[in-house]
Amino acid sequence: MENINNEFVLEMLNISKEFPGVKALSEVNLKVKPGTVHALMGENGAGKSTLMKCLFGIYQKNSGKIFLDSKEVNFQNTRQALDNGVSMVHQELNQVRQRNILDNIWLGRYPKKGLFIDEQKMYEDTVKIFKDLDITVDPRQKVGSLSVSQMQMVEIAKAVSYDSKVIVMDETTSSLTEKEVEHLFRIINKLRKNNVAIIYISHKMEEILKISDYVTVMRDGQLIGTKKSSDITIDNIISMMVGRDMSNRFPPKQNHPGEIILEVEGLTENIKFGLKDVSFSLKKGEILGIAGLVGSKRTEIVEALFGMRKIDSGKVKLHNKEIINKNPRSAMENGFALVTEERRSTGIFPQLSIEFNSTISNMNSYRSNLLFLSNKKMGNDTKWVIESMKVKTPSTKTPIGSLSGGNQQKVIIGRWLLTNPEVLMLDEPTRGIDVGAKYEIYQLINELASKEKGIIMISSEMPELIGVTDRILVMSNGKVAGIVDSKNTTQEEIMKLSAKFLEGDSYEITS
Amino acid sequence: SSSGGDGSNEGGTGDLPKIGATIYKYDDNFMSAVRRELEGNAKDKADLIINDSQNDQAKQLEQIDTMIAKGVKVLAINLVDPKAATTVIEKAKAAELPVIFFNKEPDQAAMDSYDKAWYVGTVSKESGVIQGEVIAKEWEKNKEKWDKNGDGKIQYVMLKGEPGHPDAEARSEYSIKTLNEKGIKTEELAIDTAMWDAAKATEKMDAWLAKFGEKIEFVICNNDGMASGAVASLEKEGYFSGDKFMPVVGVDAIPEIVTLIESGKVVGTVLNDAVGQGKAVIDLSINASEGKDVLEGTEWKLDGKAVRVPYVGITKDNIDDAK
Amino acid sequence: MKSQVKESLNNKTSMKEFFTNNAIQLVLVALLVVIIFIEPQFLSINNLRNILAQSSIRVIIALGVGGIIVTQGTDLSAGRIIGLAAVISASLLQATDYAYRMYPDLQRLPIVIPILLTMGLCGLMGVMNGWAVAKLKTPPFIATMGTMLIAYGLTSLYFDRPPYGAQPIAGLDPVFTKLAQGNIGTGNFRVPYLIIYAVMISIVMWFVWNKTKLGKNMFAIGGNPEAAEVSGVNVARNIIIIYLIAGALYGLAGSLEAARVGSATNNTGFMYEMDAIAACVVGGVSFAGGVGSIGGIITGVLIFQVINYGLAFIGVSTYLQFIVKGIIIIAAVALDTRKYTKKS
Amino acid sequence: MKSQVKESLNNKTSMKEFFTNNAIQLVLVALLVVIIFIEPQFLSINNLRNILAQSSIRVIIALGVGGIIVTQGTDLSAGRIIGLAAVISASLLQATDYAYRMYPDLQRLPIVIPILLTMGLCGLMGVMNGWAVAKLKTPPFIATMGTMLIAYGLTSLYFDRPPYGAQPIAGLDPVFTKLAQGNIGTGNFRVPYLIIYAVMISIVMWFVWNKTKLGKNMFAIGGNPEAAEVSGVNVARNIIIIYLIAGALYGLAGSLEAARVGSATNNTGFMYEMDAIAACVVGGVSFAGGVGSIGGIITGVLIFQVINYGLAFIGVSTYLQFIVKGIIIIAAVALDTRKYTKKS
Ligand SMILES: Nc1ncnc2c1ncn2[C@@H]1O[C@H](COP(=O)(O)OP(=O)(O)OP(=O)(O)O)[C@@H](O)[C@H]1O
Ligand SMILES: Nc1ncnc2c1ncn2[C@@H]1O[C@H](COP(=O)(O)OP(=O)(O)OP(=O)(O)O)[C@@H](O)[C@H]1O
Ligand SMILES: OC[C@H]1O[C@@H](O)[C@H](O)[C@@H](O)[C@H]1O
Ligand SMILES: [Mg+2]
Ligand SMILES: [Mg+2]
Repeated sequence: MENINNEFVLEMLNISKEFPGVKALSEVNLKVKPGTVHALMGENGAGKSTLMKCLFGIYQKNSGKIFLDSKEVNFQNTRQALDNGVSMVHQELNQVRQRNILDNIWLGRYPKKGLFIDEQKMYEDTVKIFKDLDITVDPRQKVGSLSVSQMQMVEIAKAVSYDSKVIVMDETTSSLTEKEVEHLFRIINKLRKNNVAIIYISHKMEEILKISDYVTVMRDGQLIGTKKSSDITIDNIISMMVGRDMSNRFPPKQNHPGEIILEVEGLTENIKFGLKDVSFSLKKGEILGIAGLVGSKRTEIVEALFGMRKIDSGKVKLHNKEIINKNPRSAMENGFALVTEERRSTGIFPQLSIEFNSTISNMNSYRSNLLFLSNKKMGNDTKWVIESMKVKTPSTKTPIGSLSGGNQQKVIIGRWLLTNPEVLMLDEPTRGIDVGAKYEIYQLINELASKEKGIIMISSEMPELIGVTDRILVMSNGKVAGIVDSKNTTQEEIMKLSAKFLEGDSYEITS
Repeated sequence: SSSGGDGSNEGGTGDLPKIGATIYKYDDNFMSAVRRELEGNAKDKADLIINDSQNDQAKQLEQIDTMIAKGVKVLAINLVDPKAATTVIEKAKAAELPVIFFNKEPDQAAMDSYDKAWYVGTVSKESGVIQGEVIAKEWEKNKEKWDKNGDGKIQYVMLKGEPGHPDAEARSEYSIKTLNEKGIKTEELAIDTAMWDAAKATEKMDAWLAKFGEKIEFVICNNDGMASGAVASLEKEGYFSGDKFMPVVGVDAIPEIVTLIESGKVVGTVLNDAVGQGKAVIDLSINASEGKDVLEGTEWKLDGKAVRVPYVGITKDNIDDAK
Repeated sequence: MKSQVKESLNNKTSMKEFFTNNAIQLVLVALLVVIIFIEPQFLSINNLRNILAQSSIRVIIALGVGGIIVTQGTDLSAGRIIGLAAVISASLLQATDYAYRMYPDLQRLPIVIPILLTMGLCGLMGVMNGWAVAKLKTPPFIATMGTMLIAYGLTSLYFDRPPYGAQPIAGLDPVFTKLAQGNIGTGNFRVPYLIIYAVMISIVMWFVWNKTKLGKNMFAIGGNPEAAEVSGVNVARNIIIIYLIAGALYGLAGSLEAARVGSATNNTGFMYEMDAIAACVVGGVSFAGGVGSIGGIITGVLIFQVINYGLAFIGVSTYLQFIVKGIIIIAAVALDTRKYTKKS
Repeated sequence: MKSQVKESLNNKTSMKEFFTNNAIQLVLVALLVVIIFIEPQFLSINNLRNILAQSSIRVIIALGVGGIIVTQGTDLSAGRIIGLAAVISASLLQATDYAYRMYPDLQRLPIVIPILLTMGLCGLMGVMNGWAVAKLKTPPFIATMGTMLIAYGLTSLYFDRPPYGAQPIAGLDPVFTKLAQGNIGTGNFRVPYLIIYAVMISIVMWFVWNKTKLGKNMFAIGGNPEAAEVSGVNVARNIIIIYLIAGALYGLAGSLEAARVGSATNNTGFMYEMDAIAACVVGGVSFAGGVGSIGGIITGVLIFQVINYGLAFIGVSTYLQFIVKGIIIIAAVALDTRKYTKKS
């Protein structure tokens, strides 16, 4: 082995880590220079988060060495990591939602004045940090009342505020808008100038080359290689990740929209803050995208259609017959399915098995006789989900909570495909999912559309919307700003429509 | 043999008759006194196993199963629920063991169903009757002062034990009945359960004092624990200092109340004779275990199949009987 | 991936895994071994039968409570509902020749009628719990504490009535007491009926938990109530049914308890819920919801019963029994919990 | 967004919000109004004083349990630890002229010594709980159930000893009983010392919960233990301290309880934890953790005490009291819970 070189602020050498039944990391090397952004790439379950958790003292590595500023370290807990200049923004938001922003940011290092906490200092320091980072939320707000992207920004601010040498950002941008991503990049550039090393994990290809100096790619717990970002292309990265060439990010479209199956007229929900007079239609075999800024009430549309929200007025017609989905059950009976946006809170049953998570919405079809469910049928369907969605799991009995985020998402999509819906609604289905898996999901969506299903897909990634859908409905502040043809639209047009009804920009919304 | 603290078998006592006993509840002040007597009397004469049935009849039956499995020669049972005697007898019969019930009396029919069953103890009703007699005696002596409203009636509040508990029901009923039979009129201002518990009694008494104040002429308690709780409440309100006074009675004659009677804060109680009951139980058990006549070599007399140990009313006059 | 899976199934790992996954069963075995070591006499069919018979009614209760805990609930009312069942079924099943009958003129009833009646009534109390939890959104602790108080009040009102007032309800129909006290077979080869009931109900409940939609829904609700709702589970209805089943099981347990003891009072069943909840938790049912198994619950009940019976059998003094029991429980669960927390 | 927020603060909404956010306080007021309506006599300084005094020790206990619940824990051992404290401090503070002293030769002690001693000892029991929860990872229900049994065993061993065996430890030093039974001021204007202690401890605990690192950590641990852990909070140590404080509060409560009642037995404190936990939950402390307030807990205790005292004062018959109490508790909490469930 070479001598330790001062060139790197962080060196992780031959790191291995095993979970029961899974070898998550084998002999991985990662060397990071100060003042650089080092992207860490890999498919879902490749071991990116695990590697970072080994660094941060959340997991204990089985073997290997870690050097920080040429000194060997082996953090037993996160306290030690933080004290030694390593901080981390976690993939799964780790916040105390019941408490306010101040309490969250200073958690673990509250400033004291005598016996008591110095709330004044907490507040002032926070304001300073927020100002520095151009964050505009009130630090006294409860974290639970923030939007996901605001929470994310608070987490970033917190990680930055440790004045660390190394900051890990694990899929920090998965729920940020393009604007907020730009904001984050400004922050990152500032940090880079201050000689901070940033380890940046993301599945968004465009971002990687834009922000990073180096790229390290992992596959199946192994190191594939580290490259200078200026020397490679997205296609290089993808083929390193998936181990083969992928010529296209989007599969060729083969669906043919037919007659109208679903009509929504004047859908209004919670008039002041919710949906206002939303109308659109969906055809058989059509993929309808929904675009809009965060907070533009895209989620509300699908939740209202799925019976999760009380509709104040408006009609929903399925095959020309008016229907009312008063709860998810009646929605399912009417042939609707919804893959929700927040996987952790409304998607997975973390302690329960892949099999359970795959089959729970489809129990009625597993009755072998009047009473009992058939293990065989459930097993077969689970196998179908694992195979067709290419879920990486040691077994069908593995608790879904121990899968990587992307693989969890695939199981949830599989769950809903099993119900054989007529209208499948997907809310940010590819958030946090690797390119290979994304491709697979696009393919699945395409196949379903070719089988005459109607599909509604919400996404914040415009290339994806444009590449996959037939038409795109653009939401702005709870209203439909327009419906455009995917073939003939541009990102600019969608952006413009998204801003159509924004307050301040427009006088149209007075009540 | 069994020594202080808690009774259980110890090694090296192979020859002594093995007695399997249960106490319905170790927390019961009076039964703890009986338990001490059992232990004291068994010393060097028997190998005594005692169980705490924790006021749960089902648990007691399980303990009996365990003791039978351990090979005891006689059962000495303080039932939780007096009507469960039949089930105990079934078990004793099946194991061919004699059984001495004590303190809680089984039905006559149950006793008659097994020739090897005897009873040692009192009658619940009697404690109520004697409490009534104590109240009557003290009331007649102090009527002028205590009948605050001068109507000749006793306006009383009653702190009841656990509802449904045979002792609680009998004492509540017969204390008043006895007074009335003696021609003393009574008026119930309030009755409520304090579950035999001093702390709960204090709080109920707080509320009654706030509501009725000097209208209360007598505080009748189903046991001494609650009487002492009532006294604590009364003291807070300034009773027992100067000439502010309230007559309180209990049942059990536990040491705490004996002192309170001496200091004049409680007017009387009813002595449950722990010494007598404890000795009788061991005497009968040893005889039964050896297949002898249960009374052989003892001073006890049988009333049918029962040895009756009487209750005694206690006031300042005969306080030494309770010590 | 495949090869990794195979790799991990080598002998060493699987042995270790077996031990950690079945820790609580092993704790039970270890307990038995220690007791037998101290008191070799303990090893007898008679003791085994006693322990199993004593566990039977507790298993029935714990199976009811267990389902509720799986849904992130709890049930403080179990004991008092059992008391209600015991008092009512006893009052309807007093032998016709018994002198102090609550209903002196009541005809002799076939025993199934009062048992089914109390099961229904207690099921209704369960529905009340479930409704308060699922519809009123009262935390289960409070909802069932309320029901506990109400059940006790009702039991006492029913119990403490003319002609005999608050007297234990006894003199039960021998057919009824036989139901709980009787055996199949004789001598050393007899098997108490109670054990048979417990086994039967465990089997039924095993099917309900593992092979029915209700069971799956129960785990879904416990695992993530919001996800269950979104997955089309009628959360409220399923919760109410789970509490209903628990109530019916308490009803059965209460009737059996009256028959086993031969009498009933308003105090029957007091605090039984604590034993049941504890047995469930020891048996691996988690308050966080979504986790638990019938086998675990049975093991939990047996552990408690072995401790109770074993300590008494060895002759540990009463007060010391509490202390030893406390230590064993903590130690057993701490050992078992290791399987979740191995910081690997 | 800003303007929407402002909009929502118009009068109508804020009235409604006030009502939903303070529902539990309003329930308390409503209860008082109903009782006064039924029995106008109830409206008196004397009753108010009684209720507050009776609530005082309960508040101290509930403040201990409350912190534990905030950390997603529970404490079944509270009552038995209180019993331990009561028995020990009573045994060390019997009047020297009392005939049945546990330590006949013991000198008269300054009352602070036994009180601090029991607080320390009970704090240690608390540490045992906390250690089992935080280090052994035993579920709090089991850890504290174990400690409950151990505490009861110890109390009984201590209590049931020669020369007098298991008899209430009474004849307490008047200075000691005065501590709990005495008042500041006289006549209608007197304030029981107990109330003053409760107020003082509430204030201290308010500062601990809201103004100290420990308090903030407590909420963080309860709200999201992983977040606390990855932010570098020493979760185990904080949990142990929370249980320690609770234990010390039980110690104090136990001594005061002995002084208030004038005697102590090994049964003192039995089931007090249930009242305390219930009061916390009624007062808005959530078993899910991370949520709770000192004010809420005090309100919860007062609600229970107003119900208890009020029903006894009105003269509702015993059995009916249970039923009415059950209904009120469910109704009160159901009303209060509405604030969490509006999905808008
Ligand atoms: N706590 C755990 N217990 C068991 N297995 C785990 C655990 N954490 C991770 N794994 C497994 O380790 C592997 C790597 O997971 P990891 O979360 O590091 O993936 P990732 O590269 O971050 O993926 P993603 O992009 O989806 O976040 C996966 O197979 C996962 O199932
Ligand atoms: N009435 C409201 N009060 C408070 N916060 C709100 C309200 N409506 C929306 N928000 C916040 O704004 C965020 C985004 O809102 P919403 O889910 O409607 O937007 P969306 O367009 O569906 O966004 P996404 O693409 O993230 O799903 C939510 O996380 C929510 O916290
Ligand atoms: O069941 C408990 C009660 O038993 C009675 O016999 C006794 O007199 C009471 O003091 C009380 O202890
Ligand atoms: Mg990851
Ligand atoms: Mg008069």
